[in-house]
Amino acid sequence: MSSLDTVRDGYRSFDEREDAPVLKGAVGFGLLAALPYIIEIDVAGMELAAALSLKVLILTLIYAYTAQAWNIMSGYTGQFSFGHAAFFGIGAYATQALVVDYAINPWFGMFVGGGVAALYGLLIGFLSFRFNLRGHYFALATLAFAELVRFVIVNMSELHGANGYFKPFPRDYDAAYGLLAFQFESDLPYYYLILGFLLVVTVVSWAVKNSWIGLYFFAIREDERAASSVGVPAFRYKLLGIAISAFFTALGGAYWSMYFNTIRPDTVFALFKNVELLLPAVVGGPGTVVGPIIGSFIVTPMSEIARTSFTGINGLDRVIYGAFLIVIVIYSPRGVVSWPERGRALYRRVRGSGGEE
Amino acid sequence: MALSLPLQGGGLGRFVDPFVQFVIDVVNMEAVLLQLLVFGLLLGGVYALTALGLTMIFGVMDVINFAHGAFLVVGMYTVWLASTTVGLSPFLGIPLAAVVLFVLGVVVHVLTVEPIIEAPQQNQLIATLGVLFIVQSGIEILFSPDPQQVSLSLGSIELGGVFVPRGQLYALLIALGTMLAVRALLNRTDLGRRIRGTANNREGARYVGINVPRINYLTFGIGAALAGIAGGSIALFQRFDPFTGETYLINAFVIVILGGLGSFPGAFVGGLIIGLIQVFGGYYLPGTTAQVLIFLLFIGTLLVKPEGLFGGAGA
Amino acid sequence: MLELDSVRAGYDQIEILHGVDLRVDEGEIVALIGSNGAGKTTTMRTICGILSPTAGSITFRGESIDDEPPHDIVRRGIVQVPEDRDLFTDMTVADNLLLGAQTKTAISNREENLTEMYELFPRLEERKNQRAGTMSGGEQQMLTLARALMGEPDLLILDEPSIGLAPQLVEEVFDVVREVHEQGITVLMVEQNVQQTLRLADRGYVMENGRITMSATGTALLEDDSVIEAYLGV
Amino acid sequence: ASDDADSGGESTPSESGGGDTTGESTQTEGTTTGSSQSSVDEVVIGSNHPLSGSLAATGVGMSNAIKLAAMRKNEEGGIESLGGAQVKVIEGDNQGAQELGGQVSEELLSEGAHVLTGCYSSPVTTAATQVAERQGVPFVISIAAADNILEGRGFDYIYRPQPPARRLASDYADLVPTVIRDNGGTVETAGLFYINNSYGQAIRDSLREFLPQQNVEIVAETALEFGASNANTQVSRLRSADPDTVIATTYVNGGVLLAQAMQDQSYRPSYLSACASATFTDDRSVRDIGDFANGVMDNNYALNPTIDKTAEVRSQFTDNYDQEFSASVGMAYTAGEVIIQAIENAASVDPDDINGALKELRYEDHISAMGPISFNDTGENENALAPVNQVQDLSVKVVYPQEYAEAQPQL
Amino acid sequence: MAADSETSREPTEGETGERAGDPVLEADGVGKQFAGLRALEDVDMTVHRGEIVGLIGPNGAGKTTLFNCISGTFPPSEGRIYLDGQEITDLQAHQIARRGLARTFQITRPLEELTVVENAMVGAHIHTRRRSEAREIAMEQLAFVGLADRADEEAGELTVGAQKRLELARAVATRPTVLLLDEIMAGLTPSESEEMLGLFRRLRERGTSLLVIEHDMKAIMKISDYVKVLDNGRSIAFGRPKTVVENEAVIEAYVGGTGFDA
Ligand SMILES: Nc1ncnc2c1ncn2[C@@H]1O[C@H](COP(=O)(O)OP(=O)(O)OP(=O)(O)O)[C@@H](O)[C@H]1O
Ligand SMILES: Nc1ncnc2c1ncn2[C@@H]1O[C@H](COP(=O)(O)OP(=O)(O)OP(=O)(O)O)[C@@H](O)[C@H]1O
Ligand SMILES: CC(C)C[C@H](N)C(=O)O
Ligand SMILES: [Mg+2]
Ligand SMILES: [Mg+2]
Repeated sequence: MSSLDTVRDGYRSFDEREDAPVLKGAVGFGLLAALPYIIEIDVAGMELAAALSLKVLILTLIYAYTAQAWNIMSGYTGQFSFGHAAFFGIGAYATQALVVDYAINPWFGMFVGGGVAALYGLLIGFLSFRFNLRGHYFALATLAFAELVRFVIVNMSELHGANGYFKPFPRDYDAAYGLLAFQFESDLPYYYLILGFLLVVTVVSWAVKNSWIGLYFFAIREDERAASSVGVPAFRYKLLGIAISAFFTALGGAYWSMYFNTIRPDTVFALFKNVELLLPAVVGGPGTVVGPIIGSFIVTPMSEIARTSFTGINGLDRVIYGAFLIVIVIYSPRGVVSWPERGRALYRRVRGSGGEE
Repeated sequence: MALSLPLQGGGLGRFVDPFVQFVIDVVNMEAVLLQLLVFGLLLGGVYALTALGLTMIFGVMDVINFAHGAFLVVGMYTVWLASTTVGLSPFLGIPLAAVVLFVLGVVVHVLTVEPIIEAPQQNQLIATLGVLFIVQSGIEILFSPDPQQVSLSLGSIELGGVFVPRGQLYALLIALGTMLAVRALLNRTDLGRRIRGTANNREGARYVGINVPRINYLTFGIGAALAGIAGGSIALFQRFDPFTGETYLINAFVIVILGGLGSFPGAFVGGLIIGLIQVFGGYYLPGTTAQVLIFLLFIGTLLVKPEGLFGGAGA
Repeated sequence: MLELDSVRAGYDQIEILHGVDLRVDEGEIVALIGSNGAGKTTTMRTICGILSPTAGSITFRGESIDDEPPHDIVRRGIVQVPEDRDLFTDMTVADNLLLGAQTKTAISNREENLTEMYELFPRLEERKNQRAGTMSGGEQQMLTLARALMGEPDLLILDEPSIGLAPQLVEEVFDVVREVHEQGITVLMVEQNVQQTLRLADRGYVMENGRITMSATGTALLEDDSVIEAYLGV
Repeated sequence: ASDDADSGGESTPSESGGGDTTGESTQTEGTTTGSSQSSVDEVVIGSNHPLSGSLAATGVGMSNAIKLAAMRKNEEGGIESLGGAQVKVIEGDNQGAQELGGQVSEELLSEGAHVLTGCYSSPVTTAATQVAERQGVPFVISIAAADNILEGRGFDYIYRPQPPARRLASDYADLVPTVIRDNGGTVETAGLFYINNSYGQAIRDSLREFLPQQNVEIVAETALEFGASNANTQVSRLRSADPDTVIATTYVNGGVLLAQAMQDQSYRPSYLSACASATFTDDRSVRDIGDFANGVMDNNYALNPTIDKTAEVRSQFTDNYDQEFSASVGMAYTAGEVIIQAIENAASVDPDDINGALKELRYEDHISAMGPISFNDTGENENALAPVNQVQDLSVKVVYPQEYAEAQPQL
Repeated sequence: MAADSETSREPTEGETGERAGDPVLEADGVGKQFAGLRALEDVDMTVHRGEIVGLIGPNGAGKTTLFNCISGTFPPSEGRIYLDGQEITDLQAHQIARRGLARTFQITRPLEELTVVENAMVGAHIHTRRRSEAREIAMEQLAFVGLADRADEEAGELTVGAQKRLELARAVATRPTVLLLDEIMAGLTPSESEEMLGLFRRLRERGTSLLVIEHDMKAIMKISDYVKVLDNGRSIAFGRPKTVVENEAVIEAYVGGTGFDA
């Protein structure tokens, strides 16, 4: 017990160091960087890669990324968006439409998408927050805004209607495979690219959280009226939140569109895309910086493993996955990140009552 | 005097022409308008029906219930199964579906919603999403993904050139009757008051001595039973597969908010409005632009009157 | 009538009550006083089953009620005016009152009781269709008390019933307590209005840091130096 | 097909086809036997289809059809040119989700597939073929209608026996009006009823192009949302435009809704027809619709009713899988046979060899109603055809062109 | 019923001279209409620099509503409000806060999942964007209200009494010129109330003017320089505490038959 205490004390004193978060982040991202190699390590004849392919890892990071972006707005300010597919899809569409129809480099298209999404976010925010939409009303309004874009695009032949876009080859826009083209011939570079995206959004998220902006966001989440009464311009900060979040979500959509091969309104604006984008954050712990990442590492591989392991009976994987979702939220209603704390509390209680008896 | 416009005007015309055409048709007093009106109301009845259960669980009880679509489907399969296996008349299958769904609703509630009823609401969204997956794929495993139908051809009534499909007419009547019954339950009975009170403040309900867990599962069960009635009625005239429910889900949410959270007459009227837009929009507008109109209307309503058409309480 | 025997209770991780002993006899008015955060509200919540004790026992009329859910405890005749009111804020004043009656007898006498409440608090009748959440602070407090009385309790638990009331109404609340008591209802109350409370109460308890530190008749406590110093000001 | 039989002996291709890796592995382990090629005792086909989700009804049947093709080959003694190697089919479920299209392909490859097939839904197929192309593994599309899967992609490994959307539409325009006119009818105007997704819109766009060339004017277009509950409005619209023919382009359910709404409004155009609609070539949905379906002409890929093999395969399929052998399922079966034949011809499991064989392939002994299957540079089947089917007495019959017709068109 | 101690916005009966500083908060003819209810009608009032003004009146008189109008929670239906001579009638709550007016809520509104010190920091950030500075300011104010040792607890776990002190700390952290306190002493024991009064005095020494709603007449009498009485949405009296308690209208409307010293 005492040695355990030393470890704990050591950890605590580490925790109090100023640069602790930076160090922890470095370790965490270092681990993620090594992951493609770790999964290949042969442990007693079993590779992790059998269950966790590089593709799955990429998908995991994509959703970690989008959940992180969602979290900046919905986790921090408490304005639960159920329509982030709008931003995701706008990012994807801007990138593809520009590269396919005008041979404009996808990197450029990505930022155009980010900008357009941020503007659309501001519009949604301006309308909704002006009229004080909250809770369910706001969530469903965002969903409506997302579905709106979907149906507009489906019926717009200028944007290829329901057919969507087909990712061109790099040569189609005068590029060669590589970073500049945003296209690679194998998955590994895609992995590091999305890891880079994730790093950026995580740093932004962390910086926001640890500045006055973060505190204002949280104050708004807890009680907007109380916050306003001590000078928090809630309206403006909510707009800021949605704009940042929309911008980064759109970049995620751009990446998605470059990694997968086609986009259609029915995929990038899909109803369940809205769920997929936020699920990791909710499972991991909304309002925290590591929550979305951890959440994605739980949710995404789980859905993949279920899909690849229960192939005998069609649909069984979804039953398993559904049950898994239920169990997860029932046992960690505040997100998986609350587990250590709850564990500690349990430990304290066990030790506390044991000590007195 | 057959005024009409050429098909497919380019540019802005494609948005303006339909309205011009509509005005022309009104001026001409085209018979088709009456037919469209009838179809709109009937389709609206179907939508209203699908929204009633959600009004209970989402509107009154404040649980974001994604499993609602799956509940509808269970209702459809109940009617189908009862009629194909034991030959029960589909009409009698509807009350049976209500009972089955009530039980299913209680089970789902006790296992998945009650444990996290105090937790942040997004958790309920995810838990019920899990239920949606389980039920949907469960049905798929049991009965294959193939579409099924209750063999019952109800045909339609013709009134002076206007056709009224019987199946949907029944659905509309069932929607109306159910709506009135549930509204009376909520506003006129003690149980209804307890349901509203518990939904409003669970802690307060405990203090006054309401059996809160019981009211919760009753409310959820009733909501699910309403979905059963809806699903069962739809099975009278439409084919379905395990995934049919998804298509009703979003419109049901839209209707619940449009009509005002927790308002049953609101849900009814909301359903009719959506039906009318879809029919008239589908007729005059290209592609499926009508759905764009629906979302615009929805957003507009939220902004101007967030409490919905029939909502009393503020947002 | 009600007996707490070394009751321990608290929230998630923290224990607040470290063994509370307390007794209320039939027909008494018992007061519980103590400084902020002493655990008074926690005690009241534990009695009503909102919190469940981790140790110790609570008996009501000789039967254990520790493990009972709140609605069964109400059925036994214990009704509380909670400190944070917990009104049905989106419902009308009238609905709030009607919801106060949950036991069979309370429901059968609902109409008369309603009239009585309206007589007692005319403001409530005046505003019976107003949403409870938009009532002023004091009005809400009246409503909470009236709602509890609609439940026809045998043991009425009041957690700071006079908070936020104008002096006039504070008087009225004490009158109501007195009146209710005369009708045979037993009362357990927490109040910061210490002087008035102790004057009214048959007996009083003083609570500090989750423990009962003193217990005596109301008047005896009123004369106790430590009580005077701690709760009655200089 | 037969000309390869001789050359596909025991020894020839194995060394050349094995490539470096096979060569190495043979050397390290293979000291006991000289016939290293016999280590190929099975060839693996990866089937990438929607086995769950809303497209599963057909997807499962299609995947089963591939398995049946393999089973029949194995019963005949396996791949002759590989010394009787057995054909094994491994399945992956893409759930009809685009993201999974590529991923399932990769999974199948890592599980040892030598060649791939799929995917029914066009967007999923797009993603799946991309992976195959990148990895240099042949992919024979079972069904996917979108033109742009192959169009302008410069693919080298992807093949499509089935007619794509453009071909479906042009065949419609070429054939259906002809049938009507040949039988004394007139068709000058048409109304389109299509499902509002990529497949429906692709067909619509092509019909807009080809119908006027056959002097048919489109006077109404009306779309159905995926999962819509009824088609009343759409039918009202068609009814008031009153075209000579209504052309439906839908999944199974959409056509049923159309028939239902038409019946509810006592409306039926002179010629109810369909272009590439799944409804009117599916026995079950035709039965579900009932008499109203009789007479509907649908041009879609079809089974060839004039040969015995079709009936044989059909009954084998229904016995084994308890499912309908619809045109779509039959098309997938053909894709399976195409793959098997290519392997037979290649006498190798090396992807490039199989690919070479596919390029050279000319496959006649199939059960689809079209000429010999052989692929052009882009990978499309040069002889792909969507003949005209007609529902007669509640069963689907090919009625035109004459060479595949099992019955005469009835107007 | 005429409001006899008050005829206009200008204080009468020679009080003008006594009111020390210049007016910092002025309400001019403020009215508020709810759906079917006139909650405030033509209310005038002023608070001068360095004053503590008590605001009393029966339940439902409109006191909290007046606070809401002043602090920008909702705009008044009529009338104007000035802070430091500048009109703030139509400004929003956060703008008003930034101009130097802070308030507490009768029904407490802690930022529940934030810690105690973070609650106060939200107020402090009005002056600085740096977290460390905000934390310093916040800790000072927590020490001031006696919550320093609970700085890292979650605000939602505090008792109502402690939440009231937290509200005070959060409001004071904005360093307001005018502070509106809504029944901040309700629920405190008499000795705790006594401490609170000490805080009021120290706030005044720092130059903050206070407008205080309380039902505890003893405390009001003790602390207020002036007392304003509302009844039924109208102003019925204004003046020195002593004169106000003797006012018959006030006794009838507010105190009731028993008189003060209960
Ligand atoms: N929900 C909660 N979670 C954790 N701790 C809590 C919670 N509610 C109260 N507490 C803590 O419990 C202790 C006792 O609180 P309680 O409300 O019983 O005090 P009280 O005597 O009623 O005080 P007051 O006079 O202020 O009402 C306090 O320290 C408080 O911080
Ligand atoms: N949103 C609202 N809608 C309708 N009536 C309201 C609303 N808000 C307040 N009222 C009413 O306005 C009147 C004044 O309320 P206010 O809260 O200002 O009273 P108060 O003087 O603060 O009383 P208390 O001392 O009880 O807190 C009350 O009768 C109240 O019911
Ligand atoms: C039904 C088929 C002809 C078309 C197929 N569903 C596709 O999307 O490509
Ligand atoms: Mg208390
Ligand atoms: Mg008040």
